[in-house]
Amino acid sequence: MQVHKYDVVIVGAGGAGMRAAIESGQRAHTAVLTKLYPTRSHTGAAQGGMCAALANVEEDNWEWHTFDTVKGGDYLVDQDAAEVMAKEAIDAVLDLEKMGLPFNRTPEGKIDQRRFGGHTRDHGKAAVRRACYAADRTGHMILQTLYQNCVKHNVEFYNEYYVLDLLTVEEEATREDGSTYMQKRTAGVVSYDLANGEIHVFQAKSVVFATGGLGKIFKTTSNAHTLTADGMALAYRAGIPLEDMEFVQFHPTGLAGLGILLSEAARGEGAILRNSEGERFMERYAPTIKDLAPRDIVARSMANEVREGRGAGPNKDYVLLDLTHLEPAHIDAKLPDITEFARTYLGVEPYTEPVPVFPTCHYAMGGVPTNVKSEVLQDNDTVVPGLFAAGEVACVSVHGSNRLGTNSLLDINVFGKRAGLAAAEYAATAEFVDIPENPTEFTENQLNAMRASTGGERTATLRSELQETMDANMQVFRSEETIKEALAVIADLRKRYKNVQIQDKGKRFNLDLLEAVELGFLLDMAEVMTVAALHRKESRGGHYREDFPERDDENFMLHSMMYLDPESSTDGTNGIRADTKPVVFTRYEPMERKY
Amino acid sequence: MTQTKGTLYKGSGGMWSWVGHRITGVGIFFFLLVHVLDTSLVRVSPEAYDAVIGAYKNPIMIIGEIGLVGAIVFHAFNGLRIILVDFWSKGTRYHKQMLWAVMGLWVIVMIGFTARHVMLFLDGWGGF
Amino acid sequence: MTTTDSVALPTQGIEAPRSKRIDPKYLRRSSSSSSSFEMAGWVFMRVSGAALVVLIFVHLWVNLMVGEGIHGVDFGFVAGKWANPVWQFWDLTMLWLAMLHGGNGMRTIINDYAEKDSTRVWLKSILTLSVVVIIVLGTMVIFTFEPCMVDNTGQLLDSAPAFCQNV
Amino acid sequence: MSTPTKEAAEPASKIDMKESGGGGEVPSFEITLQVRRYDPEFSDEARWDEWQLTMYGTDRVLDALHKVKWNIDGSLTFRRSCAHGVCGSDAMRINGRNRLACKVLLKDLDTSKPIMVEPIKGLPVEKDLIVDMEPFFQSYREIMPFMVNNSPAPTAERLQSPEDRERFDDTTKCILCAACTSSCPVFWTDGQYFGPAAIVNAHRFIFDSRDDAGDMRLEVLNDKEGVWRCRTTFNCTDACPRGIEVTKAIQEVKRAVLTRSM
Repeated sequence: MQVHKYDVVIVGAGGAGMRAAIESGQRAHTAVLTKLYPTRSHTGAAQGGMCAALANVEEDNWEWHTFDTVKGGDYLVDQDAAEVMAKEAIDAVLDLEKMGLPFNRTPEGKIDQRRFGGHTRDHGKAAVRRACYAADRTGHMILQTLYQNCVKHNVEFYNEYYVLDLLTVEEEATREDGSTYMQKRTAGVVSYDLANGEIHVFQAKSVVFATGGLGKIFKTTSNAHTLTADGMALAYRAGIPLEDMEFVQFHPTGLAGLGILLSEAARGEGAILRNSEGERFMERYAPTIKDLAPRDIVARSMANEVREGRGAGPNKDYVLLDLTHLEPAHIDAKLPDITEFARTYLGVEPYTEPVPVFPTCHYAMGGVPTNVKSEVLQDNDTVVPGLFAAGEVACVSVHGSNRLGTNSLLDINVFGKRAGLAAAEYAATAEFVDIPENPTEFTENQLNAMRASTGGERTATLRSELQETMDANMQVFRSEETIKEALAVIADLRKRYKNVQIQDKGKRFNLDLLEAVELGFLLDMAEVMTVAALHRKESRGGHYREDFPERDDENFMLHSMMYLDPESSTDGTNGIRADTKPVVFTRYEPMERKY
Repeated sequence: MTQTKGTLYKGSGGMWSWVGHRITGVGIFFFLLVHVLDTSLVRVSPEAYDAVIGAYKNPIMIIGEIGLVGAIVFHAFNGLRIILVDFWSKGTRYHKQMLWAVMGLWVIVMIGFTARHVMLFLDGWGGF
Repeated sequence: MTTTDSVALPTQGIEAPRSKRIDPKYLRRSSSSSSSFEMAGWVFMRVSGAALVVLIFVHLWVNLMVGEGIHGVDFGFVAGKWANPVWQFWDLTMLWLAMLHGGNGMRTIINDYAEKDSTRVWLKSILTLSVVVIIVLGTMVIFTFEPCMVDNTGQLLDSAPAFCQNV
Repeated sequence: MSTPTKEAAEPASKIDMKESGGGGEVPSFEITLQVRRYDPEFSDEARWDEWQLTMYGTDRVLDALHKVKWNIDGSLTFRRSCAHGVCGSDAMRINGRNRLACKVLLKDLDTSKPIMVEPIKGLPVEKDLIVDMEPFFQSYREIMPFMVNNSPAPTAERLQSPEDRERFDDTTKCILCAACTSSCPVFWTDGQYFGPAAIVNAHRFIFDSRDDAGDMRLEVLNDKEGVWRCRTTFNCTDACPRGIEVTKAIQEVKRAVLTRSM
């Protein structure tokens, strides 16, 4: 066992992790642990843009951006956080520009902006040009630019180091009102060096989780194979609650059957959705902004068209994204990558043919609860000193029940920066927490058990059964019946998971072993997500219950908080305790969400 | 690690033209060494020079000469193509077309050269 | 988990192993040569190459394609050519450019394929030596060449080219 | 105002759909997959393993590898992440050429012959298709792949005309997959050459009007192992999964070094 000592350890080298590393690396002794190489993270797949009210091409202000974010999230957004994000968006974009990011430009040389779903002028009057972009590879450019700046600032990377445990201790602490409680503190993390199978302990004053999302819970997903809910599961296992896990965003335009993402920028640039009859059906669902309605609405509309028999294709199981009325030169200039995806993967020529698309699992709105300083909360308001989270793994909550397009790239930059600064600041004054006795015991036992298992179950089989059931039962339409069906399958899979047997018995690059570990994370998070979905008997944003099709502000204008608690059970599932947390309102009263 | 049984990299024409350029270059270089040495024999004696040059005039060497000229012509034309790739702003975009041009010119020049060379050789041969 | 005595720790961690651990084969041998020798070599290859195309094509044309071709090449032919200073200069330029062009080409090949420093040094020494020898030899031959050789009685040799009669 | 070429006229709310072709039953077919395996933990010898698989029309080489790993031999080891050609994890040699496994459709290959998959050349093989990427990233780091601007930062953005932005657009596409560098015959020889990817990333900054360190990068690349080792074989351009004109970028850097020293 090797032990490393750092002021700040950042877990994950995607957008949020590297944005944090740039800040923290200049102020404190920082290490970045990543299970991949730094530029392999899924931030790079984001295409369309990053919204900020720069008002470079049209009148705009951050207050409108805040409103759109709150409304887009179906009022489950914590409005103080949304204000922080919309206000700091402007600096976040300018920071990136100064770091070298090659944004597209206006003729005057300013950063160009384009339209994006749900972003409007003056509280919903019309679509507004707010998304700053670099062709349709904005995420790629952000990821590269952030890595470039990490190189510039000599940030220490531990590449292909997989964090498998979060080390915490509990101490008795006193609240302001004199009551006592058990406060968690971070001691560090345990990681696994993929190259040789060695276990390393990283003792750190501050730990920043920036591990990304959980898309691989579903079969049809735009997410990378590596997005297996690692950070959420590690935090959850360490006794930290998870917030709003029932809210998953399904992006409307995934390539049919494959899930590969075609950016919303396509619709921002004028592409339209049509059903098998050639009808622009979004005119019926969102008369004002049509195809640029928020993602949950568009995705549900698409699924509804298919359900009502107006799907295209031989199996009538997708709709069509029509770009044929756009100039090929315009498509090439603004959307080069996505047209290539359509050609490469479906053999469809977007200049002349409509592209088959269907909703694909895209983003987890929920995650590890944090406050606006990116500090992780162990309940509704108690901070875990030294533990921070940013990006998709975290739930601030700026996305509420449905994230607006471009707000994820914004989230990682605004809250990644905040997390890096806060982590460094905390490390400057805090003392190291002694790491617990036998810090690697849990990890080693887990890995050794897996290596030794002869149970005969295959990781891939269990995973695909999980993904099938989640696609079938937990996608854009949910009901008590389907959710319970999913829960039953998950419970069975969790039993079978104990018998997972791996074939690779080696130490070097044992990805077979890692996939088995990841499946454990996926199963845990699928269960939490499903229980949370069952518990929320209303429809809001990305969570649509056919048995409760209306939003119910009276009973459910609350964040859900799911705790790992062996003593409890929720709706028949043991080991999970469901709680709630109030939503923060500042100035926007909930209204009906119409577009 | 043993490097057994890896496959050959399937490069494009650009790679094979480079391979050809290298091989012809090395060949020409070694011929050049010999050629300067044999020419230097003019300083020894006319007889010595003529004796050695005589070796260039037999049928086997004629094939060698065609090979040598073939190498030189390829190296020359491909070298000009490389110069265009290096200095012409559109050179990289048309490198494949230019490679075809090199091959075409090479064939034409070699047909002409071979015909003339063999004819002259046979003429001279007949005179002996 | 509970708090216990900390594990003994090294003072400030261990170096990040995989960002600094590089197979020695890949460590840059020349830190920074800072001179523009490679660039000069690169430019020279292009300039000399273009010149050599002309020089050698004409050389081949004159030697092999006109008159009797290969059969016409003998001592007299060479002597006749070198009596003209233009051809002397022509062949001299060709010799220098071709040897330097070829020598530099061989040097890049050695750089590419000889991985051991000692092998490189050996091969490059041999290469330099042969290039120098050939250039010096060739130059001396061209400049000291006496086409109209006479025997010790002062008679022109039989092999002397025809134009010697007029001198 | 930056209106895109022209504001597209409001599209019709209903159009006649051509019976969109394609689709239908996704055809299945048999392939033979051969992978060059190597695991020094168990054997110093590399070997070729072969599997017969039934695959479908939209499957890529990565899907075939996954099928083996997930259903047949879990020890088959390769890197992958996004699976649609933007993360750069899965560069490998497919039928002798560097490609991203997630971008090569099986139906586009000659399936009558075995599909041969090997690790990329020129970097130390760690296990199966995984190579040590550190030397590659080391070269990348040495060319200062980050913007240096010494003038005081304005409060808003630094201005850059669309033309100046376009100047280096091609090389911003790089995903650091190493397909180009490991396709370069010069890089295979002794691993000293900076390689195409490092030069591409230098190009991205050298030609960025906002950057002030172009001179220093040109100095680095004027090195013995720099641009002059490029022999314009175009393997890099052919290998680039992002369609970057790699050789062109290298040539532009060469010319920039030349111009600078004149």
